[in-house]
Amino acid sequence: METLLAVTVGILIGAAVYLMLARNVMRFIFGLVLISNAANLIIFTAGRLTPGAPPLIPEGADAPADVVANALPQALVLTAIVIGFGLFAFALVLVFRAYATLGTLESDRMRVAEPDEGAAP
Amino acid sequence: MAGGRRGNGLAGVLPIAISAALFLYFLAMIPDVAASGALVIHWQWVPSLDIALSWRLDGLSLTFALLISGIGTLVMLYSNSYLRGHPQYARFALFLTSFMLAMLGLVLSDNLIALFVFWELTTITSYLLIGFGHETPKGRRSALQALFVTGAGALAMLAGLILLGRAAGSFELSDILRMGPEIRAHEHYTAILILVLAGAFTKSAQVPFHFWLPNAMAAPTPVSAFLHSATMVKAGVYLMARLHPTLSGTDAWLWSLTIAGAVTAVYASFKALSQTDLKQALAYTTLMALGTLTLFLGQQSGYAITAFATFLIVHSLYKAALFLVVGCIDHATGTREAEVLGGLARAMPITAAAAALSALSMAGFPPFLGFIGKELKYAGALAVASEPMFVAGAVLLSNALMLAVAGVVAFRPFWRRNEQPLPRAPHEAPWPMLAGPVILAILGALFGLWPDLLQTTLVDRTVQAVTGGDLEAKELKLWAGVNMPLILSIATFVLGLLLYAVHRPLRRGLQAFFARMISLDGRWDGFLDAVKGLSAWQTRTIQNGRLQSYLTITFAVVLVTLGGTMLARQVWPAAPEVGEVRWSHIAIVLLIIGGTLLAAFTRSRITAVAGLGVVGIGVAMVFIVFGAPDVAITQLLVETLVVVLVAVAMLRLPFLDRKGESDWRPGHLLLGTALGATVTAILLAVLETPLDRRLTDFFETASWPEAFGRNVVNVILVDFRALDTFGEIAVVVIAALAAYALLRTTAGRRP
Amino acid sequence: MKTFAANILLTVAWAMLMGSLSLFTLASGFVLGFAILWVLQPLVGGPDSYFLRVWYWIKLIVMFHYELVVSSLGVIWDILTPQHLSTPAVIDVPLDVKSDAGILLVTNLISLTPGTLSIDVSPDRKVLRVHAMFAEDPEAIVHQLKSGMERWVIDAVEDR
Amino acid sequence: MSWILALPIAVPFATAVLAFLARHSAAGRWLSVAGNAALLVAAVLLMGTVWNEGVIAAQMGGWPAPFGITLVADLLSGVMVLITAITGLAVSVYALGDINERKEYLGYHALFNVLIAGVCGAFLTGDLFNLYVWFEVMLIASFGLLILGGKPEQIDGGIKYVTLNLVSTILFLSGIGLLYGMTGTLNMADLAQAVDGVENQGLLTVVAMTFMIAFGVKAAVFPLFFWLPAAYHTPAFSVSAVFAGLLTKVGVYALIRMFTLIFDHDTGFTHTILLWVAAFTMVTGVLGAAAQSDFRKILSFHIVSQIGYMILGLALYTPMALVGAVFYLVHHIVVKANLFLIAGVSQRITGGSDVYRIGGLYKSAPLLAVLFIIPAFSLAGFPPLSGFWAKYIIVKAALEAQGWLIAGIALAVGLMTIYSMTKIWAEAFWKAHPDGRQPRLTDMPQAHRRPMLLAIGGLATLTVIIGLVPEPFVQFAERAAAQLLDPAAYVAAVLGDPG
Amino acid sequence: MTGTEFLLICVDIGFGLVIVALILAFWRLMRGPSLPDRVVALDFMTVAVVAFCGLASIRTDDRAFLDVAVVMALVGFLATVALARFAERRQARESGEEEELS
Amino acid sequence: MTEVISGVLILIGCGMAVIAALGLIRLPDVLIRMHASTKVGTLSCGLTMAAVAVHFIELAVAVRCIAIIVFLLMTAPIAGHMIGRAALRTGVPMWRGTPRKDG
Amino acid sequence: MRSVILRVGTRYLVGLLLLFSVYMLLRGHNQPGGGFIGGLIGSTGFVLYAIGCGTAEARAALRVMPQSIAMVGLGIALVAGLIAGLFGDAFFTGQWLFLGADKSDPSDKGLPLSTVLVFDIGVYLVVFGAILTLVFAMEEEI
Ligand code: NA
Ligand code: NA
Repeated sequence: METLLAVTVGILIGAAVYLMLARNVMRFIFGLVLISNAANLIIFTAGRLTPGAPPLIPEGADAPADVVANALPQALVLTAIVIGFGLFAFALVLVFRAYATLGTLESDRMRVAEPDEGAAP
Repeated sequence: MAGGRRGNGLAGVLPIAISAALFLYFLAMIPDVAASGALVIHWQWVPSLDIALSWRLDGLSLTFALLISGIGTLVMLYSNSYLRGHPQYARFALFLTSFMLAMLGLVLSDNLIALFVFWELTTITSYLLIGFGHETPKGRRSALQALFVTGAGALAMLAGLILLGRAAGSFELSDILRMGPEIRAHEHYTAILILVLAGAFTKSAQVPFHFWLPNAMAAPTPVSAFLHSATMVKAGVYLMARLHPTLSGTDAWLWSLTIAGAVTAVYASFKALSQTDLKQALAYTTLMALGTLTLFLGQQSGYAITAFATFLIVHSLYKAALFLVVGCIDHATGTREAEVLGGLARAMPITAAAAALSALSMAGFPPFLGFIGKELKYAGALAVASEPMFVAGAVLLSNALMLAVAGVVAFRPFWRRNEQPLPRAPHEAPWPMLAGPVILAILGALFGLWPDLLQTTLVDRTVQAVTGGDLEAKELKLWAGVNMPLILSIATFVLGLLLYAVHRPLRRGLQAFFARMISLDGRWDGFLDAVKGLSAWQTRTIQNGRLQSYLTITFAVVLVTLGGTMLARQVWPAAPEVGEVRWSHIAIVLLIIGGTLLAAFTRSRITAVAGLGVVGIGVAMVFIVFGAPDVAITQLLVETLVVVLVAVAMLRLPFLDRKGESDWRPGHLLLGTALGATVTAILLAVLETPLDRRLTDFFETASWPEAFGRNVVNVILVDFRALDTFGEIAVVVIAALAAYALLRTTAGRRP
Repeated sequence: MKTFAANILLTVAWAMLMGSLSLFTLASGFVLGFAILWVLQPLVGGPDSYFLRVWYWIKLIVMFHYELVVSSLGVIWDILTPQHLSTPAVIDVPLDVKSDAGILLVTNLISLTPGTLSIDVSPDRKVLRVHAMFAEDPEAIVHQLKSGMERWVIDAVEDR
Repeated sequence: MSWILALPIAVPFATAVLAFLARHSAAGRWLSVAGNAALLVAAVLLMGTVWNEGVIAAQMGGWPAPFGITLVADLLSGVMVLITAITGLAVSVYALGDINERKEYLGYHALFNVLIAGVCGAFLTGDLFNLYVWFEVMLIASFGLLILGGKPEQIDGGIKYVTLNLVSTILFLSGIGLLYGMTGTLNMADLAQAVDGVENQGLLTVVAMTFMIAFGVKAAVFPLFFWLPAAYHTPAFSVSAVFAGLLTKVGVYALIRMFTLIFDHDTGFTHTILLWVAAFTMVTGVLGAAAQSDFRKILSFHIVSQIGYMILGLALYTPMALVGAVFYLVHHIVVKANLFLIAGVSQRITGGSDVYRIGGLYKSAPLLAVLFIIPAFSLAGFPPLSGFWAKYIIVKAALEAQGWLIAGIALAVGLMTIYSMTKIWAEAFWKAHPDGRQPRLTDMPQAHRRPMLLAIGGLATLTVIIGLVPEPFVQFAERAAAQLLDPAAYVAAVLGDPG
Repeated sequence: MTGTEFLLICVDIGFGLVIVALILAFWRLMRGPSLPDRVVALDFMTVAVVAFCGLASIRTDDRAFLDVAVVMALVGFLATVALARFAERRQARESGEEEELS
Repeated sequence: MTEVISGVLILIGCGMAVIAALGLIRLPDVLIRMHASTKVGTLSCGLTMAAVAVHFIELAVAVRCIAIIVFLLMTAPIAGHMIGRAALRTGVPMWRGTPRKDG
Repeated sequence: MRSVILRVGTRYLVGLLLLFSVYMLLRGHNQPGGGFIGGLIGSTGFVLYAIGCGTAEARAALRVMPQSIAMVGLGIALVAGLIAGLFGDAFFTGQWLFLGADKSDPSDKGLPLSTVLVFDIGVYLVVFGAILTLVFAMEEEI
């Protein structure tokens, strides 16, 4: 399964890169969601996979009885998901606002900060 | 420029007082130096870098110090009248005084790096002084040119000084000057020499780095008198003289200095004669002098070095005087044009007298110091080890031209018949402006008559310093008998007077000639344009304002770097071990991949969002299957919010593609695929290594007994790694604030 | 009164969620429920009495499940058979039920029974628009809904 | 002891919370100033402790390393925190005159102080994932500050800034995942030891490269710097000053930390790449500046160029070179932040930012001219200002390492820096204003002028002090570099002495 | 065959069926053709995941996954509502001029 | 015994999920498909939850299962109503001319 | 435009979601849940409210500006970390108080009150406030 997930990560990244390179920045946002998932899966997979058993300590025990899933990557992924959401939300609002302000979502027509010297303003 | 009613107040007086006090101090040091040879004081500055404020007062530095502070005093005095009531006089005085102090620091430093510090300070202050006429484009251009050319040399020199210090094991001149043989044998000697000379030649305006100096005449005349005759331009000469004991004596040294000096001297002399602006003419004669001094420093003979020492003083005296005289003329008449000026002797008798004395010294007539200097020059030239006739010829030619220029600059404006009306009726300058030229001119005569005065106080010790004590100074005397130098002197007079007689047609010819020659000054603008062009091209190419291009480069860098490193370090995952795979797992993975591809290739926004939702659900299922309920819950909630937010945002956003356009980009797909494959390979390779689980083991065992929580993930979040979580919620808060601010700033919104 | 009832309900729900009926959970549940209801104050309507309607509720629940299972089979049959049997139509049903809870229950229950799907309620709350899968006779469906599902709901929740 | 390390993070956060809750009144901005002053006190205490006691570490939550999160300060961290506090205080004072009430209402002070907190956190943390978190804190706060005002160029610049930085963030996160997968630990001191036990050292190099790129984007090195010149000229001046001073330096800091402490196993490969990166960064940055005419665009490209010097210090990887890198970091933060602050005053009184369309400052605002020329010439590397020593040490290190070409490039870039600085000087200061305006400092209301000039003057004074009395700073940098090259003390402080 | 074995087989079959259902729904999601079609498909998928979670909790004998199911049941609907509203309002805005490209 | 009951419930529930999904594929227009997904989907989910409750026989689990079912019963129709309304208002093509009233 | 059904349904769902969110918050230390999850669920309640009944009503029900809630949450989390200083412990060291614990029985810890819980409450408020800040602002744009 780890192999499968590694391949999945690759596909997620490939698609994300393809999306992020699009002219329309909305596609960048879509790519961002995909690549964040890929990064989370990298961490999760790198912590190795344990089917089943969540890292919970049963009542009456001091530690998990059997082998349970690696808790640390889970905590990291959880943190990364929330941070990723914050970043995503800002990026989305930025794109939204960019359309309201610049009138386009196509990045090659966003030339206010770095005007094209050849073109008329 | 002048004419203000107000005086300059403290800003006018203080610089005079400072420089006079310094001059007197150095004067008082003459006996000590004469007695001991060199005084060295050591102050700590940056011991970690072997940089000290250590001072060295020997003949060479004392000569320079006296010239700097002495001429400085007179120039300060002069300036106070010349720029009387100027609104920016305080700044001017500050810059000029700072310059003088920097120059003194330069010649007195015993530490190479400290010397460099002062060197650069003279660069900065002279930049500010040349840019005194900052509101004209020419003034700004000249200032930049001077700064850029000398700055470039200085940076090269810095490298040279660092290498020199490394080779010598010390930055102290006291040490370095004793290590000539070792340095000359060092593997980096050639590099050191080239780099140091780069600094010296640019600062001293040796051809082909000369073109900034005439332009620097944009500065007020007292500045020119001080910086561009007596002091700053001689910093390069000083450095060559200073390092003479260490670096000289090789063919490389000999030929680079001799050729540069000779070419500069001859070229500058012709150039001087071709000028009609008196100040420009003087500027080129300064070049000529610098060339001559360089030429002598190339040699090893006692004559050459004595000639250097003498001519250094001679030139400073008469050139400063003449600059100040030209300033008086300009001040009085409003013009510096040689063809306009004439008959000023009657209106400005004192100025005329000072000009005449200085011009005679410059022309090398006896009994002025200039004559002795010239004699020594010839003696020095003839003592040159190889090709003496070449050197002597160059000196002869430049001396004759100089004589003619002296006539043009200091004789004709005063004594020829006035042909054209002057912009203003001439009048004698006030005494503070006259003091300088007069005193300097008289000194020129005085030293000519009593050369011993100079010989014992300065020249001997200077020669000793320059030669490292190897050679004795030759005697300075007006009459040395009939010898080869005397014959050459006479030839100079004849040739010079001849040239003066035909100087006007000759000037026209020269002007025509130089007009056809490559003008480095003209090339300067071309150079700057080329720099601008290159940088503009680079900006268009790299920083082109196109996000797509930025991102493509960034991802390509990631691919090339990671892929390249894998190739370079032979990193490959072994054949992937499929292991125990359940088909339900495969199905989840297929779901994720399906959602991914859907999101990537659909042209419909809502389909893309749905695809993302599927990916989110699939990833959540991975978390469920592999025992991460907390993560799965969070993932699902976040995914939901993502969909909600996108659905809200898209109400106001346009379609992904314009009508009839497709977004098919095979190149980007290839890049993405390659990158994805690379990451997969790396991840597989990582998964082949064993995982150290000691952190997790600790968390599992400590979670309940020590942190009182049964959900290990949550305990990690709020206790073991609470700081992470704290930073994370800060991200969330700030993301919300930032987004809110973005939505609520009203500026720039389109209707 | 209705608010109080809702508060009690929330308290009990809380205690169940916490899995214990200690004094602390009840107290905390009450406080929490109070806080939530306070937040929702603008939304909670007029007085109502709950406790007299247990019978109607039970009836409603039983009848709903019966309807659910029976009519699901019709849909499943249509899915699994090769040809489509349905005769779909959008039908307007006049509404008698007035209260929020009533409308919600009616529309939800209609939606949950296969074959009918509540699509919209007119802004004046007088008309319910329903999509019916087997609507050869729209009048019959209107009648069936009004006398069945809506009747049960009105009995269960409305004051009359 | 542990609180000395925690305070530089806690104080700005507390400031942010309080200033935000007081955003409706003037109290917000004074809270921000007071908070930054308190941070400065904390930073001085920290610095003093590190100087006297060597590397110090504190286990957050009381959990021993490598299990919990460790905060750790060696001299480099200490000085970075100190300089952050100084910059923070200067900019918060400057903001009294620069930031309008609308921006304050929208949370300027909260964003700013959280940014400072993030920067301090990044400098102090000894945990790789925690470093990621602080990077994100900084990043998101910088996003907010960047777009505050909502002008079209801010939005446009923001798009590029955000997208490119997000890519780097993801790469960083992935790198952490991979490194964790190989070593099983996140504590940086622990990692320093764990990487030695990794069998596949080639793979370690590959993973190291992900960090190099991720931090390379943050540090704005060639060819990953696009986001910086695209955005840094757009926000409020206080904002761009703190960006210019601090943000890229965190990337440089992270590169230094990672490639001295953890990834020192293959310097022949990694540091050679860094060397080339440094060379191209210096050159492209300085050439980029030559093409610009906007005050802040020129300065922005110079950030890129100067980053090259710092990377060069790391790439040469000799004691002297690291001394240079540390010195350069400190010097550059002070100088570059100040130049952006000065650009703000210039814009206020000349009414423009394109240097060809403004002028007259030298004549009618001489105080500003003095205040400009100090950092400008320091940046250009003129002695005896701080930039000279920075450049000198780096060049010396390059020459000592026989890097003739790189030393030559470093010097040539210095020359081009002179060119750019004098362009600003000649156009904005010397030249008369094309509209005949006489831009005077008194054109600004006193309530704005005083704090703004106070901030600028304070930073300029610091530049001069570093320039004139470099010895303590050099000594300091030497000790800091020695710590970097021999991480034993760092590791011992974090993981505890074996005895 | 013991009851436990039977249950495990049933759970495994159940997993398979749910995933088949998910994939079928995904097919509808991909095909559309209308926006509401896709929303319906996504909505169904969230419900299927609730069932998946239930199966997971039986399979692993761990109640934790029920919490996932509860959350999913609660909020999955939110996404559907948002998307449905999007579908409806977008059309209102663009007055039926353009159908979403697909 | 409980195993058998819950096993059967699972089989029926998940089978219905597949049928509902098939309905999504097979049925002719969006409103008709919703009949399949909304209620058959809910029913299948409810059956699975019942299986869980039976399997654990535990109050806390049962409460959660009931909660899930109640949540679904509350939300699924509302979601269906939103989608159906959107489909109707945006004029999604209907199979075999489902009669429409404009309003 | 507004849907009567959604509006009515929302009134019942919001209460449930809020209740459930607090439940998830408080049990998080021992079972899946915690501040993030709780805050996310709580915010979805009000998001639904905003979608169903409009932002104005949702804001009115909330009474406080959501960004202030988030900031206060951050402050609470910070205080939870700082409290350790009063007891001479490092930043973010959990401080525990077991109400009614049975000293003789180590498994009976009574009712645990801790700075860790306070911290998690801060997390809850942050997530709750931040998401509502975002969603409300976005909703008001359309
Ligand atoms: Na190491
Ligand atoms: Na949790």
